[in-house]
Amino acid sequence: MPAGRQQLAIAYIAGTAVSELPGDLYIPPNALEVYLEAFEGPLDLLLYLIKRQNIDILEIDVAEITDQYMAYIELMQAGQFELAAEYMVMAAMLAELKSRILLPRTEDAEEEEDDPRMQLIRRLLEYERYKLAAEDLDRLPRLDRELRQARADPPEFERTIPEPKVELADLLAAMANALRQAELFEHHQVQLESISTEQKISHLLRYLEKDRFLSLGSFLDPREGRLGVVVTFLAVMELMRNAMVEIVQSDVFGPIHLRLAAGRDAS
Amino acid sequence: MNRELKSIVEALLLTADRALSIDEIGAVFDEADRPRREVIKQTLAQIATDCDQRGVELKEVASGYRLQVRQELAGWVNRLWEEKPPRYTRALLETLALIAYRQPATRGDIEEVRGVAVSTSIIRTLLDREWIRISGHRETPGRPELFVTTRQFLDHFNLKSLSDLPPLSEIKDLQEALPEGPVAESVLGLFAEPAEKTETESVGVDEEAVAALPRSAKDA
Amino acid sequence: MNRELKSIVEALLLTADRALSIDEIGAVFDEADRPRREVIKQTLAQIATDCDQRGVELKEVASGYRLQVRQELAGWVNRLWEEKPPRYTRALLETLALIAYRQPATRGDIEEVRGVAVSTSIIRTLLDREWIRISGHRETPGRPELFVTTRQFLDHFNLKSLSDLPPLSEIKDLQEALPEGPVAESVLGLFAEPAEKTETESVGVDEEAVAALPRSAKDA
Repeated sequence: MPAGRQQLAIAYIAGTAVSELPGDLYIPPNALEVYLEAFEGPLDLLLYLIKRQNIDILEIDVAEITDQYMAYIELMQAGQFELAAEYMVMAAMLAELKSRILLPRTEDAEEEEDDPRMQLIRRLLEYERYKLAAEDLDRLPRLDRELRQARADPPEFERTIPEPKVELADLLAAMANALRQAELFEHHQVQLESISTEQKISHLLRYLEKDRFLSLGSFLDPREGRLGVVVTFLAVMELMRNAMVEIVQSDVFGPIHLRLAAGRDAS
Repeated sequence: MNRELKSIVEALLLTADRALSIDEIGAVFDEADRPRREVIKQTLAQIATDCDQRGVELKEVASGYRLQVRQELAGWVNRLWEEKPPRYTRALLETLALIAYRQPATRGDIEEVRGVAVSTSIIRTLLDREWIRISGHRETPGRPELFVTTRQFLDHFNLKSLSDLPPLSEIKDLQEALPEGPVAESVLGLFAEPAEKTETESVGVDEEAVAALPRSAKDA
Repeated sequence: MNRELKSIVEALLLTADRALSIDEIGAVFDEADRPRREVIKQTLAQIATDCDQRGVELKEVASGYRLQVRQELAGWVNRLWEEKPPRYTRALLETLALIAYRQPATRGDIEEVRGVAVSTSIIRTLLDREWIRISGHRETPGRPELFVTTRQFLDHFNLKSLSDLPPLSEIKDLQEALPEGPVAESVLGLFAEPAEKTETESVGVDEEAVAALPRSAKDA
């Protein structure tokens, strides 16, 4: 047993004492997995955060929700839990939304229609509708659960239920279908392959140490698609937060350049 | 004859293992003897009445009529079966709900609302169960498959038609509902340390709390 | 209470796929509420009397009691099967096709392609029909069973040998020749409802997907 305060159990998870916290975490990683599995995606997580505060979706405070969402994402990432790409996309969207809200608003943006929260609220409401619909569906009585088809045995000696007929063409059509679906399946797997923020961070650091001053655009790989942009962005944010890089942008909407923070030169 | 017809129809319903339409019942008779549809309907009505005092009921679902054990007896009947009825994941039910209410729907349509990728195994499971089928392709790039629900889906969920589905909650009129005024308050750093967020540190999803959430969008 | 008991017993008899003994019926009840054997016997006698005017009768066989369609109605019941023979699900046909083309194949091999679990009942049906058999076990953890097709399979599909199965590249043409064709509609039963062609055009196979077919199937 290690000596010192590490020895103290901080929590008991499923009867096992947890004595060491992963970093600044208060949630043991295995609990995190359970936690994340409980959600059906970023919208579901957001909905939970909103409902937990007992506020109406229409009254969400984007800044507050964004912070909470980010906090969860961070906790999950710190737990070495590979987050589905969709959580990252939502993180980026929230960050963008929050920044738009914080920016001074122009005249025509005063109109409610341009309320930047609108799109998010709409998505949340729409998702909630179907989430509830799914619950309603699940409550319907269904065959083999609340309902059973009543059946009596056919008369004893006359039982001539024919075997189902199958033609070769049916079999081949089934084969074509199975393979076509398999193809889609594999395709989908590739799409889902995630780009981890951690990989991105080390990639960024490697290049910055070599070249010192690079535009953000030069890190983007078109092959990685939108997810690549999001992850790169998150990686930069993470590096900024840890004061490992500095960002230079000379004009509004001008190119963003990165360099290692002072005192962070190649060791 | 009438009593005999009733016996025949009852025997058919009890051996078919699925719901039978009036036409399917009629098809069992030679053309010369075939009872008119109204007569079959009357016979079915008579069977339904006979069932009043019994453990089974006659139910009309999408594919036709079936005799089924009354719902309130499910507890007793299920004890005969060791196998528990299958439970479906929320992901599967949400996907099914989206197809049911929005049909025809593509995978993309579903992903757009749910905010996550639809797993292939969910689609396959729904196809295998014959609750959904591919009705064609949308003529957009990629020609995605269009999914619709089937009659078997309605049968399984004890429904006669799609209009019997529980009503989908209305979307609030956002223009009216949105409060006016500034929306941004705190100027917290984007990636601020979750230091004081005691609330967010609680472990796990409180199932009960989630279940008890107000169904704010449901009140329409 | 008596009527309720009768309903429960009737429901049990109409859902069990076997004859039920008096003890089995009693076992459904909690010990405290369990009716005495004589009471269950009386209830069964009552059910038998009720059936007098109906299409079913209560039969006592060696292992217990069961409700059975009356002998004189056998002709009608058989007509029902003649009119609409039972059919196999698409999941079963795909499983069979995959075994035929990839044999010897394990359940895992099939699941890998289909993306969903292969149900035990499908394998059992195929084994019962003697279209597949177990040829051995793969020497991997768990030693999964290896399935191959049988002589009867070849006979049924009128094939001399497996090499008579058309190459996968030809399957594409078949699909195109039968857009929502009779195969899909009547046999696979995927299209239980008449397809609505509102947004839809063809149900053909995606060109690219087909081009990739042989690759994914042949490397087994």
